[in-house]
Amino acid sequence: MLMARTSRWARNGTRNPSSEMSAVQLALETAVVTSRESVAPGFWRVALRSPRIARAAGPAQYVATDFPGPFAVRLPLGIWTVTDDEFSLLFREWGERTAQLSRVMPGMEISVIGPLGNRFDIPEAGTRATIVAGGIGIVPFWLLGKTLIEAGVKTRAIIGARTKSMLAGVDELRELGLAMEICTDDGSAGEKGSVIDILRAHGATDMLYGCGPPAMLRALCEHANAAGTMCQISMEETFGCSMGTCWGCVVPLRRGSAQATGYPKAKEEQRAHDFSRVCTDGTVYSAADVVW
Amino acid sequence: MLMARTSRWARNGTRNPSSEMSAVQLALETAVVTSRESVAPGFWRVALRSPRIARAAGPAQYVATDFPGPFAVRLPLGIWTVTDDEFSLLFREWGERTAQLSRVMPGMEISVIGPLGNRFDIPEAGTRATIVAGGIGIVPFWLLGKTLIEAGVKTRAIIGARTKSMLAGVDELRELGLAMEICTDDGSAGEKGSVIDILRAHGATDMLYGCGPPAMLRALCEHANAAGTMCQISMEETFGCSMGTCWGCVVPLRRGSAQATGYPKAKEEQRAHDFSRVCTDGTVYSAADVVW
Amino acid sequence: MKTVDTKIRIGTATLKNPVIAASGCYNRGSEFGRVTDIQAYGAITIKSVTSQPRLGNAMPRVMPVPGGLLNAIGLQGPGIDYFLTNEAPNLASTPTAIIASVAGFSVREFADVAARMNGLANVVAIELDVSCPNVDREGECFAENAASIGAVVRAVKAVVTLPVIAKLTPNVTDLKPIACAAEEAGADALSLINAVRGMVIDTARTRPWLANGTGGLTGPAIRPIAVLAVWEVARAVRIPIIGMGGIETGRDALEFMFAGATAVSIGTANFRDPDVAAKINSALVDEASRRGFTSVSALTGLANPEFAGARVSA
Amino acid sequence: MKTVDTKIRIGTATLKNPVIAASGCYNRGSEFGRVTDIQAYGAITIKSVTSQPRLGNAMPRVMPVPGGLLNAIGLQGPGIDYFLTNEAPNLASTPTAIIASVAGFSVREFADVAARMNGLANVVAIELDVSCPNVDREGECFAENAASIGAVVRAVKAVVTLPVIAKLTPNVTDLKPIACAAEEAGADALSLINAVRGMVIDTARTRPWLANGTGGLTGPAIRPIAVLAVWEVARAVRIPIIGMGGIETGRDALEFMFAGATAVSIGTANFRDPDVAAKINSALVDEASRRGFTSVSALTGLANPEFAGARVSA
Ligand SMILES: Cc1cc2nc3c(=O)[nH]c(=O)nc-3n(C[C@H](O)[C@H](O)[C@H](O)COP(=O)(O)OP(=O)(O)OC[C@H]3O[C@@H](n4cnc5c(N)ncnc54)[C@H](O)[C@@H]3O)c2cc1C
Ligand SMILES: Cc1cc2nc3c(=O)[nH]c(=O)nc-3n(C[C@H](O)[C@H](O)[C@H](O)COP(=O)(O)OP(=O)(O)OC[C@H]3O[C@@H](n4cnc5c(N)ncnc54)[C@H](O)[C@@H]3O)c2cc1C
Ligand SMILES: Cc1cc2nc3c(=O)[nH]c(=O)nc-3n(C[C@H](O)[C@H](O)[C@H](O)COP(=O)(O)O)c2cc1C
Ligand SMILES: Cc1cc2nc3c(=O)[nH]c(=O)nc-3n(C[C@H](O)[C@H](O)[C@H](O)COP(=O)(O)O)c2cc1C
Ligand code: FES
Ligand code: FES
Repeated sequence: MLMARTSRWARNGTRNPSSEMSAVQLALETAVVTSRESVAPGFWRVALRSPRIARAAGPAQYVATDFPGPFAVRLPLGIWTVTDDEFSLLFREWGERTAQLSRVMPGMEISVIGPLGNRFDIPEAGTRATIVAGGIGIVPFWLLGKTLIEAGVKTRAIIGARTKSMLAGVDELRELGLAMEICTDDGSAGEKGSVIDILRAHGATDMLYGCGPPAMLRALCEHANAAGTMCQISMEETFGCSMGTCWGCVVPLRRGSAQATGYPKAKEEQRAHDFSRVCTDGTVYSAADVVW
Repeated sequence: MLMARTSRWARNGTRNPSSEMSAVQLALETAVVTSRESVAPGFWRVALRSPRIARAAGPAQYVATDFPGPFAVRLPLGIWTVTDDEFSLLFREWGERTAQLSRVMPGMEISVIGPLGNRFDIPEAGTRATIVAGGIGIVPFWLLGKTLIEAGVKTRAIIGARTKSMLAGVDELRELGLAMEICTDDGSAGEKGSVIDILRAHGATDMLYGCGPPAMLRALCEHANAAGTMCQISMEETFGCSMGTCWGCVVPLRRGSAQATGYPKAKEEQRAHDFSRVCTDGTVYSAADVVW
Repeated sequence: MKTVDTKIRIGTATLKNPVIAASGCYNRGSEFGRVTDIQAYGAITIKSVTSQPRLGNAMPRVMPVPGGLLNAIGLQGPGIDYFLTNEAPNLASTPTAIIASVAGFSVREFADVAARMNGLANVVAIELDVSCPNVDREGECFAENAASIGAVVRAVKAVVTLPVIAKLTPNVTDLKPIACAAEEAGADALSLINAVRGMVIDTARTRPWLANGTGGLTGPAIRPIAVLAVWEVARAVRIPIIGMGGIETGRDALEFMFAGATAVSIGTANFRDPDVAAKINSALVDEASRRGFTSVSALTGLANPEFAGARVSA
Repeated sequence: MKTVDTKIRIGTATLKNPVIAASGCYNRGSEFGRVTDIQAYGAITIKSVTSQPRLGNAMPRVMPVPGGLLNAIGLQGPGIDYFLTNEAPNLASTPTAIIASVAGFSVREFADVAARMNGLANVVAIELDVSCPNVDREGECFAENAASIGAVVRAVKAVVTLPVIAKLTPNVTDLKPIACAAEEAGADALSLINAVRGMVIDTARTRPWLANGTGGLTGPAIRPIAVLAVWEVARAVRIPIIGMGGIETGRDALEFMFAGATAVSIGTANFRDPDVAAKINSALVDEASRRGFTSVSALTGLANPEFAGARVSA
């Protein structure tokens, strides 16, 4: 059962998004804000009405948002929860654009393109899966958690943050019925330590899913690769176009990775790695492919 | 009675704002939006809570507003109505900043500096005054109308616009109990014709107040100067600083006008006129001083 | 209402309308087709192609700044060999014309790559990216010097039959002599402007934000700089100008047309509004018909009394 | 927590803190006192003074653009005679130091006006506006040419005792030789950058929006251009740099300090947030103390490995 899944991946690599995505509905539309609330200091949850995106969205997909402000490019944000006709965003107030978005009010409209990017793969029922989230890296895991539970995958989640007040989204995740372990760097909530500490302490799993800061993802991939555990991570970079045209968001993958099919086909001797566009070829990569 | 007033003006010119204003409260504060409504297609009324500004505001004064957006300078907008602790703005969606401001929602905050600029002078009780407003030039006349009525001045207003749908603010002005005549360029509301046509058709007045597009103001001043009628107009220019520092907003006044006391003291032979800063020395000028 | 002819001419090439996708912002042309009709563009300029494959710069390569984007991609690309074999064939089916952008580090490289672009199906013109501010070159870049730009244009003109467009950088004291040098060397048109050199410092890590250090500023922030470049150069040359730099709306495009541009290119604005080309085209047609013109090219140079060029409708 | 010394030095002058009001944005210093405490500024640079009275340009003179302001005031001002009689006496009571900005159209005019500024009460330095892009001069402006900027600085240094600051324009191909020429001629500091040349076309009236045609772009739109200018020049000269161009926040100011600026000037941002100076000062102090520094000047050049200057605290 696990083998079957493994071999499918071995065959396809992480699913090629270009072919798959063009089949999927990709919407460019104006969505009405239906709610906006602060879920933790500096963390916001904004819900938008968009049946097309809500229904098409898969785990780890994101939307490219646009709203008035001194901005020349769209702001990419992960899809947090979905209902039949709405989806929500969960974001931290990072800089100008997220600060501006945190000021929306119900009734306002923002422009969205989505769902963008590829998705986490879903293993067969009965598989044991472990979600590992750091900070705002929790975002892809509501939809993944829901999908895994519905698929009969035995799922638990390790959720970490720097401190208690930065544990945004945990309550909503818990409502899914997910088995969860919480940790914080300072011990102010859950265990004291990193998600990787907890992961190491606990027993085996068949499948790891990760999202969070680069250092955490790197540690997770090294752990998974050393243990020979399947692992997919959702990566982040600063985006320009969010559409695969500008080559602003690339990450290095090992040579020949299926997700680096685009540029560059540099001469063999020139490339220690291939570049992959996180916005379009990702954001989900196999731990085995990523070059740190 | 009229003479007394005239001689006061002859002595002081339009009141010098620099000395007067510094005595008055000038607030730089964050004000909460209490209401926002569309009063005509493309015309908006936004009310803000600010007891300091509401109480200090006089006729023709304005606020310099700031809110998030791709803007480097404040947006000047006239003060429309006031209550004890709120004032409202009435504005047209002109360009980027007014479009952005039209999207505020109650509960949002914007930064305001005000009340800025000088004020219309108020004559003694019994004087006959005529207000002449073109388009969005109606804005200073709620507060002026109210002040004149309270001062016992016999006031009527001639309000013009290009077409019926652009007659924003008329209803609220009418509630003051002001005698009003309406005209539109296309005759879609009130009389067909310009405010100057109506003004010419009607009889004498002791005092004229004007605000509106430059061509209208010029015709008004020429009419007033020819008839020897006292006339004050509130002028507009594109502002940079709104505070009198950048010299971006100047209008030419006849040489030696009291309101052009600032720069330039150019050599006599060099100046056909003096420049006055609309933002600080104005916005109110005597028809006799303005050079067209 | 008279119908308005939207066609314009760049040398011997005719574009169905004057709105062009800018190089580096539309890759090879297909991606934005997922959310918009790319046929709205009169032409798509492909990301500049170099002789050799290039991995480009390290990350980060982009950073949003007020009213713009700072980028240092570093001409990542597969090189002309791979391009001709694997990518050029797809251009034939792109539902609008293609302008092939060529970048290089020597006069000869420009000529070689341009010659191999000449004659590709659907490619109607060749644009020379002599101004990319991102690539670390020894000494000044071609576009900073009238003599070197002349040399590049002459070398390319000698080996191609397609119209040649020289794309200039605003990062110079005076654009006019450089533009004139390109014209004298035989350029059929000019593209103005490429990105403006800039830098963001990462105050948390105390180093330049972009791995490359410097980057190119694009988007609305540079629009007044670009409009002025077009306005000044339009007084100095007679060849058509493709204006670009921060165009987001029909009114922005009109600023460039009125300043003296025959066509406009849209780069960064696609990243915010993928439907931008259709909107601009209809704004240009509206303006022309409002003025009773029978062609959009009649809008060119209207705000520039010393406009030196011709109003080149097709 | 150690207290942080905010003082910095510009030549022989000591400023109580490194945040300066930029010329042309604070008039003679008093207006913003109506809404904020102008003592927050380490110094206020007055609007440039010329030899003769000037009416300035016709209207319109300003136009808001994305992330910035385009202006062409045209150096409106009363001339040095009137200034000395009627305005300079008030400067003595300004509650912070004054930097006297001087603009001119010949080497001699610069020297004459600067000499008469020297020694005025409260004036601690003289800034030479050799870069104003708005004034219609025959041929290039001083700041576009290393030889002419050298001549101006030398002539002024010969007749004044106060520190002399040369203010440069970014509208050149390469700032470094120009900055070096100013340094060699004896400039005590450099101000970078003045406004960037630009234009807006009024699409309704089909003519440039500003009566002057061209204008100077300021505000956040030009910040990356300004940061790069400081970063590059800080590698070429040893004299202190006053960085400016689009600074609105403490983080923006830090970008300039890290790039190599000893002080920062704030122009357009006052028009949006009159309290900007106090906010920036406290951000600089916070950053210095977070890093365990005893002076804000220790922040200078931290992101610029080839920073050539000295960290000049008082
Ligand atoms: C596919 C994808 C999905 C994402 N999903 C989410 C999500 O669901 N939730 C979420 O919270 N985030 C998410 N992010 C991250 C978010 O898009 C970025 O953090 C984004 O840059 C925030 O935009 P901003 O304009 O608010 O901040 P930016 O202005 O882009 O700044 C980014 C960060 O850099 C800092 N910064 C800016 N300028 C400087 C400087 N000069 N020096 C030092 N620091 C500086 C800012 O303070 C901020 O922390 C996602 C990103 C991607 C690519
Ligand atoms: C003291 C004062 C008080 C005021 N009070 C009021 C008031 O009470 N109500 C009110 O409605 N207005 C008022 N105004 C006018 C208002 O401040 C201006 O119209 C302001 O410029 C609008 O800002 P904006 O950003 O919306 O438009 P801006 O971007 O400033 O544009 C101004 C106008 O120019 C047009 N425009 C912009 N760029 C171009 C271009 N390239 N070509 C052609 N046209 C262009 C815009 O469409 C718009 O019509 C007042 C002005 C002053 C000085
Ligand atoms: C991410 C990015 C990559 C670019 N790459 C190229 C390039 O390869 N060749 C080129 O000639 N111009 C390139 N440009 C410049 C654009 O073609 C255009 O000249 C510039 O962005 C100004 O237009 P805009 O403000 O509409 O983006 C690039 C611009 C961006 C934003
Ligand atoms: C309205 C205005 C007037 C200016 N006048 C002058 C001037 O007279 N002399 C001068 O040296 N700089 C002048 N400047 C340039 C500023 O001092 C400063 O260099 C520039 O605005 C960049 O900084 P900022 O982006 O913070 O405004 C002026 C700027 C503005 C906006
Ligand atoms: S953000 Fe442009 S290619 Fe990914
Ligand atoms: S707007 Fe700056 S002086 Fe009036």
